[in-house]
Order: sequence, then C-alpha cells, then structure tokens
Amino acid sequence: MAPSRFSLLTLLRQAFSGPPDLSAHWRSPAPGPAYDVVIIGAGGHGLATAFHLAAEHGIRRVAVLEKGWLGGGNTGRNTTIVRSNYLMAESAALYEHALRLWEGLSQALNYNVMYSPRGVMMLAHNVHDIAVLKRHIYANRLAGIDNEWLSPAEAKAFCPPLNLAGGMRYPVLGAALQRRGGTARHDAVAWGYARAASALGVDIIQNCEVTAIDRDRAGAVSGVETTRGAIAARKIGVVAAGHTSVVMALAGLRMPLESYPLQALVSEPVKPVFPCVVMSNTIHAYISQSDKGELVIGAGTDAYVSYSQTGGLHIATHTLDAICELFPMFRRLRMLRNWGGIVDVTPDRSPIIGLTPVPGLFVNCGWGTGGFKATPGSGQVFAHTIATGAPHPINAPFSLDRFRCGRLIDEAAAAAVAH
Amino acid sequence: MLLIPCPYCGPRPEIEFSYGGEAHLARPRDPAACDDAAWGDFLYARTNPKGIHAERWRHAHGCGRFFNALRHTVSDQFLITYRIGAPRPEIAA
Amino acid sequence: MADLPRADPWRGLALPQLPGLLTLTPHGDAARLSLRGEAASLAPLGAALGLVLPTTPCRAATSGTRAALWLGPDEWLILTPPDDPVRDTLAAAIPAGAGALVDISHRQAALTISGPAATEVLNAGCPLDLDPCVFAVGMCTRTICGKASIVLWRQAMETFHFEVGRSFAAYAAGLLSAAARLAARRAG
Amino acid sequence: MRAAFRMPAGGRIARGETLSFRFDGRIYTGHPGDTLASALLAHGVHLLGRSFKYHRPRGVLAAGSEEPNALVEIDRGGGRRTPNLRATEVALYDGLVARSQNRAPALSFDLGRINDFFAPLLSAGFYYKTFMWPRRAWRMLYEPLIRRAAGLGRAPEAPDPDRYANRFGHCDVLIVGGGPAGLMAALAASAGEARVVLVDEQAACGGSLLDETTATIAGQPAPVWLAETLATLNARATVRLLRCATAFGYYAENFIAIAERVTEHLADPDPGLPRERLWQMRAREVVLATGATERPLVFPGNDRPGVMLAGAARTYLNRYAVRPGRRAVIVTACDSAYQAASDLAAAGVEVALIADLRDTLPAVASDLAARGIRVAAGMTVLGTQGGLRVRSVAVAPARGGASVRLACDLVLMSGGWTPAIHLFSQSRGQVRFAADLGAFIPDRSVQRERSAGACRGLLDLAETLADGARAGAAAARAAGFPVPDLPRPAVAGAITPAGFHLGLCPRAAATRAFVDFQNDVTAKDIARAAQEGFHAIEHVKRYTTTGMATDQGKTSNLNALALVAAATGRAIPEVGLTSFRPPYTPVTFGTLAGLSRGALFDPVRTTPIHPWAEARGAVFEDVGAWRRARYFPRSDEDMHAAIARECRATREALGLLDASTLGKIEVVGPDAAEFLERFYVNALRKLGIGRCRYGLALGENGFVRDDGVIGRLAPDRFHVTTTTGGATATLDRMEDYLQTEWPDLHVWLTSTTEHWAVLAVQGPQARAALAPLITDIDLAPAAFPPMSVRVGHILGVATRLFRVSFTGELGFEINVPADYAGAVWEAVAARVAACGGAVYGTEAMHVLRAEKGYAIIGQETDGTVTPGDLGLDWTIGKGKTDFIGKRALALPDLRRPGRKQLVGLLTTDPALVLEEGAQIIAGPNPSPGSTALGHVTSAYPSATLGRSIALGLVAAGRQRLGARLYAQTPGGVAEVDLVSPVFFDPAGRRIDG
Repeated sequence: MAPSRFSLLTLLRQAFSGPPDLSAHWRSPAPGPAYDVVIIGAGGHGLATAFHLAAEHGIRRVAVLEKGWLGGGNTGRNTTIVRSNYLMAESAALYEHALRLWEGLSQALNYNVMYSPRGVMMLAHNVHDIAVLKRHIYANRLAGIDNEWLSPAEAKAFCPPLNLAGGMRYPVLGAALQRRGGTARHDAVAWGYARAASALGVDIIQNCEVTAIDRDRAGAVSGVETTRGAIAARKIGVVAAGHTSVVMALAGLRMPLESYPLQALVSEPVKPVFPCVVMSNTIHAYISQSDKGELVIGAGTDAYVSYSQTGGLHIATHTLDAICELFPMFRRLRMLRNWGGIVDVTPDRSPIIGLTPVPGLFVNCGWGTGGFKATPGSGQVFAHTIATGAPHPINAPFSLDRFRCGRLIDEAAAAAVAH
Repeated sequence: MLLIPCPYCGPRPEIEFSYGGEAHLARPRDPAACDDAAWGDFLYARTNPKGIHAERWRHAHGCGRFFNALRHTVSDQFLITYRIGAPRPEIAA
Repeated sequence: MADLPRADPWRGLALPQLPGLLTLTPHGDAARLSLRGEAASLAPLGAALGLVLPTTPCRAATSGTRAALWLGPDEWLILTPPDDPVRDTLAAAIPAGAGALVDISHRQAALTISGPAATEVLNAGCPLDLDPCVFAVGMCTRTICGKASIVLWRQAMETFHFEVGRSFAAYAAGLLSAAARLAARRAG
Repeated sequence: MRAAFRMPAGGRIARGETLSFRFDGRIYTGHPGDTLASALLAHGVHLLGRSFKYHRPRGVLAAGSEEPNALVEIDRGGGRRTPNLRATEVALYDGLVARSQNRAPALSFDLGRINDFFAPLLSAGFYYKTFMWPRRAWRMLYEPLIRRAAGLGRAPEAPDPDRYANRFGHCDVLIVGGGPAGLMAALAASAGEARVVLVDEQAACGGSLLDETTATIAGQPAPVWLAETLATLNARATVRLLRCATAFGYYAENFIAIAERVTEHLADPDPGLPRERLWQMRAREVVLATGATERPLVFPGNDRPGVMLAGAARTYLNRYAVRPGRRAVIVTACDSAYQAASDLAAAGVEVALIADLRDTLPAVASDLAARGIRVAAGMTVLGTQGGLRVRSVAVAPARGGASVRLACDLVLMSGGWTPAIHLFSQSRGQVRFAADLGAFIPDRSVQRERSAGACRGLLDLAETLADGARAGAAAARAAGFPVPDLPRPAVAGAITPAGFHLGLCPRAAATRAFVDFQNDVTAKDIARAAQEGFHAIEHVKRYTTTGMATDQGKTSNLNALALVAAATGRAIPEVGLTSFRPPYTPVTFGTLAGLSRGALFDPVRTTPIHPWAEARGAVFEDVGAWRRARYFPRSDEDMHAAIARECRATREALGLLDASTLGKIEVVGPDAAEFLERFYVNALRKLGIGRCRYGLALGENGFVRDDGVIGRLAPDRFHVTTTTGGATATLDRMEDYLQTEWPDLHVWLTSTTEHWAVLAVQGPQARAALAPLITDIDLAPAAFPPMSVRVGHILGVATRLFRVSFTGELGFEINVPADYAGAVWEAVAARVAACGGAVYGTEAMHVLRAEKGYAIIGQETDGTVTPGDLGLDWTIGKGKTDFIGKRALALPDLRRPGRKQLVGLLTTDPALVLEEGAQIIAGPNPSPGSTALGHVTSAYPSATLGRSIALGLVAAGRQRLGARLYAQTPGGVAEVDLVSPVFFDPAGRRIDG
C-alpha cells in the first residue's frame, strides 16, 4: 500500500479496526503465598522475562515484584534508542536478537510500542572515529547486521539539521548508519508486556519491596520476604537494574556493579524537524525527536556512585553544548524536562545474564546506559535461562564468572562507543 | 554540582575532583598468592551500597591529593573525609 | 643562557583590555620550578629563596621577585625571574631524597589579570568564590577555568596571577575575551 | 488600531511612550511595561493560540509563567526565531513580531479543529491500542501523520547568531522570589554584612504587590511600600537584585541554577550583550519565596477564550490597566475572586454574577452585594458556550435544579491557590498535604533552605510579610551574620484567599472539561486512565500526558491528582505527587551551553611548532585535544603523494617530525627505579644512567594501557614518555598507585609534557644533520648507542637528546624547552632540507612504524590486548615477582590458545589497500552470522616497499604465518597472506646507522 493512497478517512477506518478496550490493562492481585518463579523488578526486562516464561515455557505461576510502579525505573527514563550495530560478536548477537523481536513486538503483544526504525546514525569526528566505525560496519556486515558508511554529504542528506559548516571544533567526517535502528515508546513497552503477561496469568505486584531472600538448608533460594508478606519460590530472577547490588546483597553476593545517575532531557515539543537518531560518542551527544515533538537528548552519567535520581547540572550543560555545536539551529530551543535514572554498570560495560553462585537465583543486570534496546531479547533469553536452568547460547557469554576468568566483553574499550 | 570537602583545601566544587571509586580495596601484597576468584573479586566486586559509601576522591584540579570520604549515596551528602590508609570511621547512617 | 630568543606563548593572541575595568598583561619570561617533597625537610630551600615555604594550604610566600605558591601539601610552584642565579643553587638545598625539583618554566603561560572586572571575568569560567573575604590577597590554588586547568594567585585586591598550560593559551585567551566582552557592557 | 480595553489611567505601564508590534501580521500598539498578552487584551484580542491535540481555540488563562495556552512564536529576524514563548511573559518592545502556532491556515480558521470532532478517537492512550495493522503501516503511514499533527511551534532553521554567557556566583543568602515574602526576607537578611541575592522571574520585583491597589502596608499604600522597599534594597551594596531571572534548578549543596534574560525585553539590543546568562549560584542559605499559583476550575468549556483565572484578570486590570472584558461571570471557591470582582466592578466591568461553589458565602460577599453585585452560594458551573470567544456560561445550583445561561464575554474562575513547591521539592525537601488548602506544602527541609510566605501556604498578606522577615533573618544568622528582627508590618485592606475546590465541578460533565489545557487532557481522560488500571499518578501522567506540557502542569497537577483520587476512591496523599524536575520553566539550550561554542567548545591544543606547520600549508588532524600536522603537501601533491614523498625522504635521507605531543613525566626520588619497576612490565631497576628502555604499562586486568620510553638521567631521576593520548591517564594512574597503594615509596612525579617540545630526527643522515648544531654531545655510535639519552645543548639551548627510533632508522629525539622549540625547529628543518630530507607528519609516522611492525596503542590495541597478543612478551622483565597486570596475565582467558595475535597482512593484489577495521575471515564466502578470525588494525600504501601493507590481530596468528586468508573490502573480500609484522629491515640494522 503506497502511503500516498491513504487519506485521513482511511486512517480513521484503520483506527476503528481495533475498537478501544477500556478494561484494566493488567490485574492488580494481592501477592500469592507461592509461585514457580519470582521476578524482582517490573521494568521492561523483568516484565518481558515473565511474559516469555508464560508464553514460551508454560510457566504461568509467576510473580513480578515491583517496589514502586511498573516501568518506573530506567524503562521509563531512557532515550528510547533501539539498535544492534555492536562491535563484539557476542554483543551484536544479543542486540540483533532483540532487534528482530522489536520488529514484530507491537503485533506480538497486541500493543503499539511505536517501534520506529527511522535509522541510527553514529558520527565520526576524527581519523580514529572513522576506523572505529568502519570496524563496526565490517563486523556487522559479517554478522548479517545492517550498518553502512555515509559520507558527510550523505549524512547531511539523511539528517538535514546536521552542521557541516567549516571551522567546527568537531567536524563531521562521516557516519555509520543502521537503518533498522530507531526508537520505541518506552512506557508502552512496559505496559504492553505487563498487559500481555497479566493476561497469561502472571501476577504483577506493585508497591511490593523485597526485604529478604530466603535460602533452604542446601543454600538454594526458597522464597522472598516482602513489604507485603512472604512469598515462596524455588526460582528467583533479579532484574533490578540500578538496585541489583542492593537486592543481591540480600543473598550475600557482592556484584561487579556500580550504580551511577544517568541523565536525559527533552526540549519543548516542536513540529517534525529531526528525522532520525544521531549519536556522537566522541562528544557525548545522543538525540532524536519523539512523536510528540520533543527533542529527546541523552546526557552522560555522573562521576560517582549514587542512587539519587538527580545528577549534576554540569552533566546536562556539557551535553547541550555538544548538541548546540552539532545543531546550532537548536540553540534557541528550550529544555523542558531534565531527569535521571540509576544505571548499573559492569567493568566491561556489557550485561550479566545468567546463573549465580546461589542455586535457584538468577540475575539479569549490568545494562549500563543501553538496556532499553535489548528489552525483548533480554527477556526471552533470561526466561530460557530461568526455565531450563542453563543459559541460552546467546547469553552464555554474558555470565557472571567471566570476571573471574578474564573473558571480558569489553565493548566500551574496544569501540570507544557508549551504549 | 557537589561541594566536596577537600581535607587540605576546604570545600571545593565537584568539577575540580576526580572520582576514585570504592575505598579500602587494598591491592593484595602478593597477587600471585590470590586464586583467580579472589583476584577477580579484588578487581571487580564492589559493595555499591544504597547508603553510606566509603570512596576515594582526588582533588585533581586542586592540591592533587587522594583522600577517602564517607558519602550517602541517596542524599549525596558527604559525612566525613579521612586520610588514605586510615581505617573507615564509625559513623551512624 | 640560550642565544636564541624565547617565544611568547601569547604572541598573536588577542587579549581583552577594558579601560578602567580590566587589564591583561602577558607575564613574559618567567622561570618556573615544580617543587615536590615533605615540607619539613625543605626549609633549606625556602631559605635559599629568602622565604619560608608556605605550609598553610592555598597560600603564597614572596620575597622580592621570587614567589613560592602552595599547590598541595607536597607541592609548590616556585616563580623567579629567568636569570635569577638562585635557581642553580636550589637543587643543592634539598636534602638527599627529600624531594624533587623540576624545571617547568616553559610548561605554562602566565597572565596578570587586574581591574575591577577581574573577578567577574574569571568567574565566567572559574567556579571558585573569588570574594576577597573568601579568596583573600595572597591566596593561590590550582583550579578550573572553563575546560582548562589553571593556577590562580591573588596578588592584590584586583590583581590575579593566572597560569595555564602552554597549549591552552589560545583557549584561555578566547574564553577571557568572550567573558570580558560581556563584562564590558552591563545589561540595562 | 485603538486599544479599546485600555483604561484611561492607572497601571504600571509607561503611557508616555507607544510601542507598535505585530501579531499574525496585524499591527497593534502597547506601552513599555506591557506584556504581549496585556497589549493584545487591551485590544480585545483573546484568541492567542490553538491547543496541542484538538486545536481548540485558546486565549489567555493566566498572567505569568504558569500560562498553558497563550504560546506564540517570536521572530527577531536573522535566525532569531523562538517558538513556544508565553505571551504572558514576553515583555513588549517596539517592532516585536509575534505569530500564533499550531494552526493552519489561520488562527481563526484552523483545519486541525477537525480533531476535536474525533476526540473520542484521540483520547488518552488510544495510540497504544491501534495503528498496528498492517505491520509496516506504523512507520510508513500512521507515525508520519501523528508526527505532523504533534508539536507546537516550529524549530528555528538557521543557526542562532546570539551569544550566551555563564557566571559562577556565590552568596550568603539567596532569596528566590521578589514578592512580599521575598522582599521582606531580603530586607531582613541584608541588615548585616551578608551577601544577599534576590532573584525574580519578572521584569519588576513585587510579585502580587504589583497587582495590589487596595491594601496598605505599614500605613502606606502597597505600591508606595514596594517602591520604598526596592529603593532601600538597591541602596545596599551587599544586595544584588536579579530581575528577568528564573531560578530553575535546585541541586545538591545549595547549588541553584538561574537563567537571566538579558536582552529579551530590548527592541534593539547591543550585539555585544549576551541574550541570556546562566548563573550557577552557590548559596550558604536559601530562602524560597516562590509564591502560589491560582487553580482553574474543571468544567466543560473551561478552556474557551475569555475564560480566565480571577487573579489574572485582576493583574491585567491593576498592573496593565486593561479591562479583560465587558461583562463578567465569576465562578469561584476562593475568596480572592471577590477582590477581582470588586476591582473589576470599580473599573466599570459589569459583574453579572459571582457564583460561589461553597454553601456559605465569605464575609466579603456582603460588601459586593451592597454594591449591587449578585452573589450566589452553593452554585456550580456546567459549561460555557461560544466559538472563538466565550459567549455565555451555564450555572446552576450545585445540589440540583435548573441551570441558567448568562451572557458574558468573560468568565473568571478560582479553584484556590497552589503553593509553588517546585524548587523545594527539587531540593529534596519533604512535602505534606495541607487539607485546609487542598495542596501540598513544604514539611521538612533537607538542605540549608527555608520556605517563606505563600509557597508554604501562608496566603494572608500580613502573614506572608512577617514570614518573609523571619526567614530572611534566620537565613542570615544561619550564614553567620547577626541581624535584628524586623517589626511585623501592619496590613489593611487585603482579602485573604481562603477556600478551594479540587476536581470536577459538581454536576459538570467530564467531557471537554479540561485539566491540562495545553495537552488537551480532560477529566474524562483521567477517569478513563484510572478505569484502565493506571492508578499510580506517574502512570496517569504518562498515559494521559497530563502535566507534561510546557507549563509543567503548574495549573493542572492538583486537579489531576484529585480526579485520580476520586476515580480510585483514595485520598489525594495516597495517590501521591509526581516528582518535580528541573527546570521550573523551560530554559534555552544556548543558555545552558553558555560560552562553550566553536573554539571555546573544547580547547584545541597546539605545539610550539604549529605556527610553522600552518605557514607551510600542513594538513592537520585532531588527536584527542591536540591538533597535529598530518602531512605537508606540496602544491602539486595529493595526500598519498605527499605521504609517499615524506616516507621515502626519511628512509633514504632524513625526516623531521614534531613529536611534542608525547606525554612526558619526570619521575624523581630514591625509590623512582623501584616504582617504575612495579608500574611497567619491563625490568627497569638496573637500567643504567644515560640508558633508555621501551616501557609497556598494563592495567590490573592484564591488558595493554600505554607505552613509552623510560630514560634514566640519574640514579634517582627518570625521564618517562607516554603516548600522546595516554599522557594524562598514565600520570594519574602513577599518582594513584603512589598515593594509595605504595605511599612508602619516596617518589615524586612532575608532568613535563608541555615543558619539552620534541623534534624527532629520523633517517640515515640524522647524525650528519645534527652534528653541526650540537657541540657538547658526542653523537658517535660508540659514545651514543641506540636507546640512550644525553644531556647537553643544541644551538645553545639545553636539550635532552634521546637516541630512539620509531621508524627503524637511525634516529634522535631532541627535547628542548617549548619556548625555544620554534627557533630550534627552524634551524633543524634547514639542516634536514640541506641533507635532502623532509618534514613529515603523523600519517607518514604511522606508515614508517607500520613497515617495522611497531604497534600503536589505541590502534593495534583496544583495551582487550595483552603483551603476548602483540608479540611483546620479550619486554616483560624476567623473574619479576610482580608488576601491575602480572596477576591477570595468568587468568585462564589471557593464557588461552587461539587469542588474537599481531601479524602482518599482504594482499595478493599489491595495489589494494585494505580498510582499517575490515574483518579477517577463513573463506571467501562467509555465511551470514559467521564470526571473524580477526580484523585489520592498520593499512597503508608503502612507498618503501612499493606495495600495500597491513597489520592485523588474527586468532592464533603466529601459528598461521604463511596461511592465506581473506579480508573484507567495501565490495566483497580480498585474499591476504599472513606474514611477519616486520615488513622492512627485519634484521634491524638500519637503527645502528
């Protein structure tokens, strides 16, 4: 169907094809006494895990425990970038797995997550950047992942606001473009998974903080204590993002994680002006435009470990001077909201998805600044890991013990690319 | 921007400092004597507490000295700073 | 020493001047020494300079054209005229193994910034409280100016000695010029 | 055009001067002191904008920064176009050009209005449930349509020519808000020596006092008291008044961000002035006197142009001398609306009815009744009628009974007042719900802060003034400045705004009863969200977008909370409060970026040789913050020709490179050798004086971090070089270990990177070229062997001369003090030319070292590479028990066979130059998803070898030497043979020169 053939009326006819359903998106049950699996953390990853446990592995006695409101952590605070053009084979496999799921997620969940493959463009500002990005492109090509090199002129054509004027401190020497990359509506991802999981029998229990992890004589997990009572379970999956260290400490584990505030901000809404996602790792700028019209801008993390969801002003100002340098016409736009999330960062900037030394305790964490894009894939492989007791081939390399044998997956060091 | 009490220069703005991560992780005297697990834990395992954190800071754009601090990771307030090598002070949350 | 002329790092850089408000003067052929070590053992060196090495944080001691700036508990910046013979005797004044003296004369470029607008211009990039009650005459410190690391020493109420890494001179000149341009005109 | 609604007298406008301005092309007039909103209202223009979703006609609701409706675009020309500005905040100047937004083709006739009729479709959350089929339609069809519909104003298309400034500030007492409480706080706090800063977002200080005509303070009319107070404050040297300045962010340790609008109100600003200035203010003590915002009532059609907050009407009347209408109906649950009614009536506006939602009328009602104004209790409002302007309003008894339609062109409403706790909440203070106000107020402060006046729920003027004085004095004392208590000023003639109503008006329908005006969120949307299971207020906010518009929900948040509470059968405190985030009002990107643009965005570091290279037409590249000469093309040369010539000259005769950016560290002290022994993998303890050694530094994870040359000048003194990029990090790591791990070592570090400029003289003629310039160093091979260092003079300048080579040729690196480097360079360059050599740049440097198989940190390494991977195991000191990274080298994965190792790669086509980053694969036709054996790290055409060369990291590369593999090319793959990485002079004889 050629878009041009659609009129507003056909749009409306389309719209009516699914009459609005006004029932509650998810049940809000009281905690049951026992479940087959307890997931700690009702963010996108936790809810996706629960959904796949129920949908693929037939494990429906699942509780997802959330100390606040579902999707209220990093799922609802990130800059919604989706891409899979990672350098390391292990990372690329994981994120590409997720990207393929993104492509059909709205239909799979019968919930419009507004996945919008508008293209993710990474800018090169110096000779070293060019080599790094081309290494990505070649590695991705080999892995069957789309990623292509654009000349400055091609980059400008793809993203007209780009500043190619001479005398720039950081000239644009080219760009790597993943056309299938883009954005999605972050809240809708949490809500869509919650709705679908709840429909399959998963209990989503909000305002329920885990205060202890119970162990049996053998040391295996036997359940959790919560602010809403004790819950028995032989399998516990921790998907607590920035609070993973806190939860794992309940099981006596010290994790290779540090939690940092990560800031993001949006401008006032304006008419469509920015067609894609642009990332510049050299000057730390990430920008796209939401369907509502806000420019969505990712800033950096604060330097220090913190659980406060407010970072320093200098982090935001540093990001905005970079944005204004790349896009000088945005200088007069105004920052509408600036917020922070708590990201859990591993030493090699790659996630941990798998088993722990405690029998029955599984963990999915360490996504750092890049977890949102992995949500569907992360949930699916983590569900597999919990259901079968062994990692899926895709998440096998992301084991906790890699930090003891030295088999790091150092995307950051290798690519000098934030993610 | 935090205001960090440098034990030498007094309270100074955060951008003058560099963060040194968790404190009291002394490098083993004889690394060869550590097994892989112990070494991995020394390198990578962190307390990462939600609460009082013992951490290292360096007044990089000031006096250049490293020092330890106890800071609450929710309020980000500094409770006390102390010399590198000194034991962690007892302090109520 | 050398037959060759010494280049001025500020040459060719526009430095702002605001009559009655702000004067920037390149601080020519300074000789700079980085002194590091335990203060207790370094008294002889101070004596050789004709001053007492400051041990109070962020304080400078001067003796005529010589100055010793406290930069850290084991670090001082020694400033002398380029041809000051004392420089050849200083190393010998350090007890064996008690410290390090390194010639960094060419590492930094210095300006004298003076005038009623000096603090306002500096505060465009420097986050310190430069109120004379807080950063008093005679105080000095390493700090930040914009995206450069600097050494700042208040020599008089409205006079600052400003040092920046040699390769940052152009940046510093640009930043101070921009700040001065704005300080020049007070908004209505 | 005549301003028909302007009063003949009164107000705070300068009538003497007339300003003309344009709105949607039409010319109007106003006066200094007007806002765009007041000037338009003076002309009877109420229709100022269109709403976000339904494109409903919208007018002016408020008079300040809380305005949700009246957003306009201001165009100052030359790229100075700003969208989404509030007409209520835009100070009028002569020639101002404003346009309405989000309408087509015209504000009065907007096709987007059709959305309103499809409101059922576009209700909250609708998007999530449809637009999913067919699968590609979202991206291809629906999203583009929705995006086009969304957004308010247009982003500017041209780069912003304006300047912005930054200022770090400090004070003892910062007072936010220049209303009655803030002014009293300033008076009290500045009675001593304390440095006091008073920040107010408006052009004039005074806050609610600017609207005050009836009240007296300390026996004087409020305006007189205000003028005298400001005069007193201005006279105090310790006080700084920041007007047009919005404190928008409250961060840790009393760090307050303030956006000061410097030229926005000027018709023809001095181009040298910044448009705005960011103040980053650190305050010992803070007084928040941010006032309160009036709440709308929620009923159908409460958004029509002509429906206004009662307090705003009073502002327009008293401050701007503008009658907001001819015939007003007032619906209120708060006493303050009576003051508005009284002032309007006095100004000749007919007040048709005051409909009070409360059952019992306040005392003040009788005064108005006495003046013949109809006042009714126990009423409600069911809706308004009208097109582009309200024509009538339907009111009825709250408990049932017939409704009546009252014709009017103005409906004033008041649902009570909401304390502005945004900054307090940002400071992480704890709030509590005050049932008597129907609002949240500050409870417990976390930082050194105190709230005063209306922002903590004290709405009575006398109370507010006294509270401000108390807070100001307390703040000054807490900051260490003794000040006396100020006497409590007597107040008369002011009405205390008691009473409120939250949520939907009784009997009113929820449809088109707007809560969030700008985002078109109705009471029905919120009820529906609750019905769909969104009970957490954050969920409701995100699902309906209430409170997420550019007004940040200043007028809507509490009504939204109340509606959720009602829909879920909970009390408001149980529903909770959405967190307040910076900024309080939107802040210009440019203001936040400040001075940091162009050359000031990031320092460009250059060496003392830079001017020479520039004069010779060098092509530069950025290496970290440094700008280095990449090559020196002659007029007829392209890049490759230039580099080939530079390489050939160096191999055949002589080359000269500016290597000044190399990091340099002077390591001094009795334990210096011991320290370096621990820091580097190499054996350095026994390094002879005058000798050098290549040094390799690892991280504790065993991976290569940096390398360089370590020269021993004396038993206790070393000259250590690092990579250009690794200079700072290496020095920092050294300090870290010395200060925190090995404090027992007596070693001191000093960076000399910028003190020493470095001239690398490389090639067979090196000795001959330098000999005439250096008198006191014996350059003879026996006296000055490779990997040694001498101290002497070149052209009379003190030098540290290293005999080192990064090219494989006979080579020297001349270290001279930076200020002399230019002159020395000129002389050496002349000698080089005389010897048939050439100056070369970083690109030739890369080629020359690659021909020798020398790895470059950051090119051959990427943070995952061990010394063994690089074939540098030989550098590791034999029998060393420990060094940084040694333990990790014993980890299983770092000893794993099959790790990627550095090899040479020769394409079977000698003309083909591979691309760096190309993957190495076993076969010509890799199946998708197959993994690589490695990748190309460096690739160049080599003039010396007359063919292309490449280096790469390949799994078990050293075992595969001689094997034929494949490397990716832009079009496909190319055959490559694995060879030793040393392409040139494998025996290494040339270094001996």
